[in-house]
Amino acid sequence: MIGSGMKKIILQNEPIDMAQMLHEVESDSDGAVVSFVGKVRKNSRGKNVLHLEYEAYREMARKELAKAADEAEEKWGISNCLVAHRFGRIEVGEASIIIAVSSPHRHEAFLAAQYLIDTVKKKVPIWKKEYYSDGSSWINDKE
Amino acid sequence: MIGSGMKKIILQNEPIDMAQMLHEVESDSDGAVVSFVGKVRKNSRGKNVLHLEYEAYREMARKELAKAADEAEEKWGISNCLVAHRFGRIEVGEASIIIAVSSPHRHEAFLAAQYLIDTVKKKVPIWKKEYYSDGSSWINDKE
Amino acid sequence: MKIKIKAFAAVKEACGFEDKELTVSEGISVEKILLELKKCHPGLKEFDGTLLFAINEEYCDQDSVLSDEDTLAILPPVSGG
Amino acid sequence: MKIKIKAFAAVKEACGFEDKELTVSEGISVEKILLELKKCHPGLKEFDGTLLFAINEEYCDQDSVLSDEDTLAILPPVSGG
Repeated sequence: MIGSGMKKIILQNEPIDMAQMLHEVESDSDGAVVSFVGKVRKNSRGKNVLHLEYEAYREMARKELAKAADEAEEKWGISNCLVAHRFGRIEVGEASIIIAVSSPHRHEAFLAAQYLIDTVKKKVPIWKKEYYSDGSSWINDKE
Repeated sequence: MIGSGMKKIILQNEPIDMAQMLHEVESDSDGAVVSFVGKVRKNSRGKNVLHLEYEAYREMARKELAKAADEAEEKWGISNCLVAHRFGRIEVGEASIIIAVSSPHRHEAFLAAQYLIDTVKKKVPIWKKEYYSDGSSWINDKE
Repeated sequence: MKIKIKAFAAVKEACGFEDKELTVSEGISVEKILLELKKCHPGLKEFDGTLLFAINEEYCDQDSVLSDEDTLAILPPVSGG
Repeated sequence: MKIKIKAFAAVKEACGFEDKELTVSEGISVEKILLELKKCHPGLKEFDGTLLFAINEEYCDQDSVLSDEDTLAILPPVSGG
């Protein structure tokens, strides 16, 4: 990774500790922290979701996320950023992804956070399987 | 306030509990939670900030924030939103404001969160005084 | 008629009051009240062109007219967030 | 030369393998390998036109050529986040 800011990529099986994640990107010279939390919804495509499973090509996902973080720093001069994605089984209401970005001013932090989640949805090799009462299905359409 | 979502406005002297705030906007039918945290920076306009003090026209600030929340719901169909602003003395590194928005999809949550913080900066009757080693100053320019 | 005036932040400090009651003539405008206030509180002049006003907690403009028991708030440019 | 193939998610289930080693001729392209794989794993056909590929953890296209010891990953459209 390039630049002087902290950039942290976390891929883990365990639940994500939101307060901890936000704490990690803090610095006294930053006035803005923008975060995005993606959570498992109980409804998807008209079906009742029981739980999800995420699979990741972990080494490559880590590389792609690190590239996206570098790009966000280059484009918007953000200070610190963190992307944490869970894999394995995740229950309805739990967070699958957390993105947190700190920056001296808010506009850059908003843009960078949006860029990071958009990149995850488009380019990072992670897949979601939804489990319903009557089966399961890999999701491969765009939202 | 209008609509069916939860909209909560908090004006308080005490430190803001971020985890609690995020928890408040959660719902099982929302896939996205976007939050903005505004924090006291140690540097401002080339000066070394020791601490801040916020003053609010509280009754009116509450009304203006409630209007902004209603507008955000109308414009983007967000589910829940919360704005918490501290007043009184706030130290460097502490949060002065937290905005949290939940929505079925992420795009609307990002737009609504940005709208809310932009509105706070433009229209909500709250004022910031910066304290330095050699004096203090009410801030009245735009970022 | 009687009205209340509220001053905030830098305006409060420049004027030296936070709350004030005034007896004014019916149908008086915000602008007129401001002119009166400047006589006793010359510090207000430094805010010319930047002030915001609210009657009963709703933004209004300088031409707005007050009624009995109204509260007029005089607000410097906001800087919350 | 020898290469490794990795399959993920829906592709893994359709192919019935996660990791596979193949002996292939030098300079073989991704497209050519895919044609070979479809013979033994006809389930792959349902992904025609939607698959993504990576060589050694970097995205590549169908024309890309593999070297000895390379790892080719076959990826269905991503759905993380």
